[in-house]
Amino acid sequence: EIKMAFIDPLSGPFGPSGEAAYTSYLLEAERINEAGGVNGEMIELTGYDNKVNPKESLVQLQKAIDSGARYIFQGNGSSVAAAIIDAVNKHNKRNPGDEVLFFNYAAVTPAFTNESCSFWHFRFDAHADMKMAAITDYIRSQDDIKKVYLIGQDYIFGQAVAAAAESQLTEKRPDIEIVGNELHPLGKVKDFTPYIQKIISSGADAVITGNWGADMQLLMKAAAESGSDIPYMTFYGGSLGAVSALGEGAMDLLYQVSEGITNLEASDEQYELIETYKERFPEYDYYYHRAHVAMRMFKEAAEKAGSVDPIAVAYALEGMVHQDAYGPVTMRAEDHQAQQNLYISTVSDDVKYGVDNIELGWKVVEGGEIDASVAEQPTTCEMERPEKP
Amino acid sequence: MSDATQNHADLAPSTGAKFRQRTLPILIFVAIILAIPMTDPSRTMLTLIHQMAINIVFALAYNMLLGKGGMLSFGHAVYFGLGGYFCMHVMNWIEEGSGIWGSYPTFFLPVMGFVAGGLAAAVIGSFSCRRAGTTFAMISLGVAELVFSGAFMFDSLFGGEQGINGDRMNGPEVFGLSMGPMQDIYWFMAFWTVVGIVAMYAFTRTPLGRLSEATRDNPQRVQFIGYNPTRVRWLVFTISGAFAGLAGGMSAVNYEIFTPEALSLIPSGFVLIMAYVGGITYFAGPIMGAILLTYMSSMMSDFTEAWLLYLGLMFVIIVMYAPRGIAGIVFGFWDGLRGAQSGEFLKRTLIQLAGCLLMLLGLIVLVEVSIRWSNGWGEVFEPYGMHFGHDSILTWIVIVVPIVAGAAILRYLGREKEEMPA
Amino acid sequence: METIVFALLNGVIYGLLLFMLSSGLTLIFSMMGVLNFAHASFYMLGAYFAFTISGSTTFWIALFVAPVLVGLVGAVVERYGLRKVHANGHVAELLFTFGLAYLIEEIVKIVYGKTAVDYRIPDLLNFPAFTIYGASFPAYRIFMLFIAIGMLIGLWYLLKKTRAGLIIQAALTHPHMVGHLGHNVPLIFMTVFGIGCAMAGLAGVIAGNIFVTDPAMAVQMGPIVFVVVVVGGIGSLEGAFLASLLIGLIQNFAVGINASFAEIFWFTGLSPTSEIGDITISSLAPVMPFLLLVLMLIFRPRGLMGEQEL
Amino acid sequence: MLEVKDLHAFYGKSHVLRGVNMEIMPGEVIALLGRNGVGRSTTAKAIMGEVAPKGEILFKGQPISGLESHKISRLGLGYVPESRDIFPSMTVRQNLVLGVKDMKNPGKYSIDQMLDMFPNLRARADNPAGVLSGGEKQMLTMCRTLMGDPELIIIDEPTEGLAPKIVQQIGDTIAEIAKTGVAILLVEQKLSIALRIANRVYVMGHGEIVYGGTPAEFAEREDVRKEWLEV
Amino acid sequence: MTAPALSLKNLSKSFGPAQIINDVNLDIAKGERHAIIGPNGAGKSTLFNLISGLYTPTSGTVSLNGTLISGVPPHEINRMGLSRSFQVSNIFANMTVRENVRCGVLHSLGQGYSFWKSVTSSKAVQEKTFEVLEHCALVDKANTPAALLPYADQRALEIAITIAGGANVILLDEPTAGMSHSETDRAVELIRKSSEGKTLVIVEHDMGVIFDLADRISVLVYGEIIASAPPSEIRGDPKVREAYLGDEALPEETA
Ligand SMILES: Nc1ncnc2c1ncn2[C@@H]1O[C@H](COP(=O)(O)OP(=O)(O)OP(=O)(O)O)[C@@H](O)[C@H]1O
Ligand SMILES: Nc1ncnc2c1ncn2[C@@H]1O[C@H](COP(=O)(O)OP(=O)(O)OP(=O)(O)O)[C@@H](O)[C@H]1O
Ligand SMILES: CC(C)C[C@H](N)C(=O)O
Ligand SMILES: [Mg+2]
Ligand SMILES: [Mg+2]
Repeated sequence: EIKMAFIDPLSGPFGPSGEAAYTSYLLEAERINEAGGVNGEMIELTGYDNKVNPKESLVQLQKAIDSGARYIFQGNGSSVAAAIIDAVNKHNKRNPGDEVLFFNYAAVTPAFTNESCSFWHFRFDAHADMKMAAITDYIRSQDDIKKVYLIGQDYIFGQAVAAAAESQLTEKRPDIEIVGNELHPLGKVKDFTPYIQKIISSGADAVITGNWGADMQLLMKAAAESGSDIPYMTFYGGSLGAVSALGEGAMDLLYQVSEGITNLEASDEQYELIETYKERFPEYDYYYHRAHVAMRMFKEAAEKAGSVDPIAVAYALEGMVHQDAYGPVTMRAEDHQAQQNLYISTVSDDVKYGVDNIELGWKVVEGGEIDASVAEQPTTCEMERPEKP
Repeated sequence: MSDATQNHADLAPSTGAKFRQRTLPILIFVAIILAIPMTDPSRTMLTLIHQMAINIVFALAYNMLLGKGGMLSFGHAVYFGLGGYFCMHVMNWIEEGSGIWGSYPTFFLPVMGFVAGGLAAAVIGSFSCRRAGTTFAMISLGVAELVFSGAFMFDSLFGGEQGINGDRMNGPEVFGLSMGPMQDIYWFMAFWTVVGIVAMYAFTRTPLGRLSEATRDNPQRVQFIGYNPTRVRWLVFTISGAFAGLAGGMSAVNYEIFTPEALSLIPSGFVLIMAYVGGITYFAGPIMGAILLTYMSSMMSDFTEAWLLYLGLMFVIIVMYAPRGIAGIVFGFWDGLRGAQSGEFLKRTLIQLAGCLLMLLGLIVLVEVSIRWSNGWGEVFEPYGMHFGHDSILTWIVIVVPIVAGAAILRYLGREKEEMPA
Repeated sequence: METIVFALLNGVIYGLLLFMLSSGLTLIFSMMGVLNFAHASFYMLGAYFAFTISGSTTFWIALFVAPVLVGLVGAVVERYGLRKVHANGHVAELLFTFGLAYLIEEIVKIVYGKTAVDYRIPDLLNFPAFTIYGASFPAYRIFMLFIAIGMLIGLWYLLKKTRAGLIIQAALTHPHMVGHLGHNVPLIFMTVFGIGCAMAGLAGVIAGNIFVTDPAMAVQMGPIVFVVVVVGGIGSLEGAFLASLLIGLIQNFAVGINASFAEIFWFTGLSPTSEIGDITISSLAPVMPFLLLVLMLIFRPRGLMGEQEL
Repeated sequence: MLEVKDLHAFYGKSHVLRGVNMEIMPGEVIALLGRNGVGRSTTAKAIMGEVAPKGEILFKGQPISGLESHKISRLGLGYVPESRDIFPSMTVRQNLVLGVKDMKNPGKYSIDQMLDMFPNLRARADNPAGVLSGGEKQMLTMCRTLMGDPELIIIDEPTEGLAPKIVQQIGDTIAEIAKTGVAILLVEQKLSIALRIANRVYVMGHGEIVYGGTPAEFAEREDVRKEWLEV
Repeated sequence: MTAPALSLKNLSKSFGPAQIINDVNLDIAKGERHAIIGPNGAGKSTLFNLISGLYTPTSGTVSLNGTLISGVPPHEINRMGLSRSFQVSNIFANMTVRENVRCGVLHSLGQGYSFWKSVTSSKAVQEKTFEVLEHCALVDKANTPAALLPYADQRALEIAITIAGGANVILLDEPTAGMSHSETDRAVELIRKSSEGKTLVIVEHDMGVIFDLADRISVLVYGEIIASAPPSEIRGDPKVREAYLGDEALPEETA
């Protein structure tokens, strides 16, 4: 039996974000178990609610480790991820032989695979600089965008997004004016109307935001109410409820960059997975594709290493290429950052799968397919590695 | 009329009684602490014990205010948090080795928490303690919210969302403890818990400790025996804040992280509940409360999602029916057993207990069944191999019958008591 | 100019919402002396009840039925809970309601789940009332404005003009005497508590769909309601009204101002990259109400219009 | 009309009433005399349900012991407490309105009648009651009780702390009320008034009734006066 | 001549529009036993509150042994040697009798606000506490929680706390209110004993107690002192008779 811990918000304003991912992990774990497990061992996944609070996450991490978990999944919030990376580093140093690995599926602050990279940390999502590169490349081709407004959550991830946007825009489109750069508290704003009014009066032609979860949904709700028709270039427009908040207005106004969307051409197997997911968890949509990827890559690595020992698995993961539904995923050995295709999509009513239980769904925009090699960014990581078993 | 042979020494408790009431509990406590490592506790157990240790000190510090001083605070976590934050900074200074900090042992970090918590409380108390009662409570609420929201503005002090983290394994070692593994932390926790308990118990026996009780009961009269109630409150508040800071320091070492949430209303409310559930009129009450609630919050949360509901329920029931808390129930039971009609008492208590347990049983089934039903993932409540589906009649019988039966028993007992001669 | 207009509009509307929420608390507090910590929980119940009712019927039915239900819950709480602890003094009452807030939140989580429910604005009011500086203003917010004003008038009439109001006021200071005059004081208290809760419930019905209806909404609104009641002055309806508007405006003006300390206090040579210099007025918005509360309690504990100290 | 049998009452542990027995007939004026602190006010409070009574209290043959105050009051018992308890921030008129138990079904007095009876009050009908003089407050309290149409009024120390001239006036008022057929239990210390208007007197000592008789009989009993009344 | 123990000069107090104390002038000499009588609501307790610092005068001054004390906070006035009791028992209900008295003793023995030493460490405190308890005949009940005391003992404890600090000016507000005959006698004895060599100001409605104890009596009516004289004169004063005593029979001149 392999104990794994999923530490993310399972209640509160970000509860849906955590739960949507948790359900994906649960489903994938079930499927792996049904197919005979990993090296014959069954996966036992337990969810721990951390309320997006780093301190609480460490309490939960401690509990998870105490109960025997050696693999930790977390993604919602770079603030939490930073704390977990630090705690895992310390734990592994203090408890040789009892190491744990941290599989990060969504906390995308670039630093985690750059200056503060760690052997114990693997990231399965493209980081903020990579995603921003995709967005800014797209903006480069949109000549009518002259003024851009940046809005984000006030913590390392939001700050990283703002910094990336600023530097990449000045490089790629020096003519663009950044007319606003606003950071608001994480998960505390209930009514974004004042922010939207600020955006409207700034005369922006586009908004870039890394908001996620409730902060994304409420931002869209306020935008819809204020009747604003400014396009939103987002990381997480796919957050539960964002599309339905905008309704028809979302079409060609809401954009997101992600590692894959349900409406991409894919194998029947993938379609079957999407449909099974929706059936099991009708409140959510199949969104966290990378959760499935992470699980599958773990299985492959464990089988390659012939063991479920964390160090062995970690070494096996390094450099591994996994052939996936939306293209190959490579776990770069230098910094443990997954390299994969990225897609820019917008909302459309002409789709196979809708989201939020309405007719609208995501559709890739023209030229919105970014190959993994294009999305790739250099790293500054200098990793300390333990002895190979 | 007074007996001529009596003198003041006779009025004080006898040495035997003193030993029984004061020294013995502490000795037993120390013995337990020494015995625990011999049982080779699991990691889970140690994690739990450490958390209890922190909460015991924090709850006792809080009860200095609420129980002894009569000051209801909704923001005591501010001092816990500020003490803890300061310790996190010191921990990082120790790591950098800057100035004298390089030679400061991590083991003594709680002293820094004590100082920082005390200072913060002294400053904030200098205006909030001018008022008592509800006004004081409201100020504490306001201050807590203010400090909490303000914390997000000063990232270099509070670290924003992410908080401040550090590594406790730096600085000189004392008592041969590297402070890395949990076993080392156990001794650290044991040491500071004993220090905290003994110091706070000693405080209740000082003139100021007594005056704080006097001020709680009757601030007006205190003025007319020559003391300034504001000053008394302020001093008690400061000392209580300092001990809260001590607990914060213990927490800093244990978790090696502090986030602004530590300053918020949630931990403040939790400490209030710990102290009150344990029993604010007894010194040992908050200790019991801290142990029980820490256990509940970390263990019960594994068994049931609804543990907060049980917690809230327990709190409300205690406010309504047992305002002296668990300690009151325990000591009341003890006194009853030693009282004249102990047989009668025992019988009554047992029946009462049976009534309560019956109601609890029904309630638990109700809550557990509904929580699974509401999650909608098709889970079913299956304790001990039984099966309680929300759609089976049996389930509802198991819910309703014990509740009604329990209520009837308690009602009957209540009636009987009224009819007993006063 | 745009900033000022937006801040004014949003401030007034948010302020009125605060008033709806706090008027019930003011009522309960001034009539019964109970500082109801669970008040915002009744607000939450209002929103959830409305969500359920409007799901199976319409918003308009929910608008009337949900507050009544919340009021009934409140009355039951008073009758079987609060009345028991009343004898143990105000602190016991306060702690009781404090525990109650936990309970309600957990029960809501069990019944409705831990995440937000999709409680929406009724279609009938889901259109922009007018457009100003390119931003449209939803009709629903205007509707809310009228409800709040209606509530102010109704409450004021109840308190100042009816015999029931007289009895309630008399019962606060002389409960025994009022009893001796043949009025059923416990029943009155229960009614008052019920009405206070129903008003919180109404606020929930109205606001739950503008904001978010989730189990955290009570905790989020709880402290701010106390700020309103205390700043306004205990038991003063007018005070609560003023304080609500004041807080609504302060917060919304703050959000609209991007200036940082370094810009405002440029003459002190504060560096814009320093931690203090970097603080913007808009980031101060969440702190303002509590600053106001603390200052008020220290310097003028009876609040803006209160007659007695807390 | 009112029968009290073996009434006991406690404040915490102190046993204040130790078996009070008395009886009041319709229309009677009874004076309850006794020194400070013997428990006269407590007797009144126990009857009115403000202090938990032990023992039997029958009003018009119906047991009222243990009922809530408002129910007792609705049976037709009025009470003017020692502390008077006017509602100071309300006007005189509003105070009177509060005396009415049921607006749909008011008693035999209207506010106007009351104000006619007491011209002093009419002059101040719209002033806050808090500014009234002690004597006026006392009158207001009695009027307020009358508005509730009681059949028996218990009046506790109406003349306490009032100047002798006003004491006289209050005495007259009570006599006036008695004439309308309302029974009165008057708790008093001032013998002069009590003896002037009472049909019967009870003397209380140490939580018990130690003497009962008509004013004329009582006048003869020098011994009772010496032992139980004089300071 | 030494300054009077207490001296009130043009003292007035109003609450809003209501003038409760109206231009009171009164000197009380050292060692005197002074009684204040007057109808309910005359302002006697208010006067005590003004002297002891609970209220600040609207105008006028109070001096204690020649030092101005109006505006000084109560605890400081107490430290200057003035102590008072309350009309309604005002004791520390949750503490035992001994602890109540000990609290009263602490300050006078220099215990300050210390939190570094135990209350039981000072022998002087223990001894003084015992002495006061004995004096007030409360030794038997020393370990009883104050709330459980019978009423009369609570009043005695009220006096005990008041005298425990060793103040030399003592104000007692209706110390015998609600007591029975024999209890009253006992209380009077206690008061007489405790006030020996000290200045006593007492408010009472019990004329027996007043005429028994007082060297001088002031009559306060509606905030004004209408007479201030030895008992024998008060007895015959028609003004006093009209305003307060009424027809009440007064105790015999010689006790
Ligand atoms: N609330 C109370 N708590 C404790 N004891 C009380 C209370 N009220 C009254 N007592 C005591 O009970 C006894 C009887 O009081 P009661 O008020 O009935 O006396 P009374 O005969 O009306 O005298 P008075 O002239 O003072 O009005 C007194 O000793 C009094 O001190
Ligand atoms: N804080 C206050 N605010 C307003 N009025 C007050 C206050 N304190 C006392 N009074 C009023 O002052 C007057 C005098 O009260 P005080 O208590 O001094 O009377 P007293 O002479 O002690 O009477 P008693 O003999 O009944 O004790 C009363 O009318 C009272 O209502
Ligand atoms: C769940 C994610 C949206 C988290 C976010 N990308 C972060 O790094 O904080
Ligand atoms: Mg009386
Ligand atoms: Mg008085």
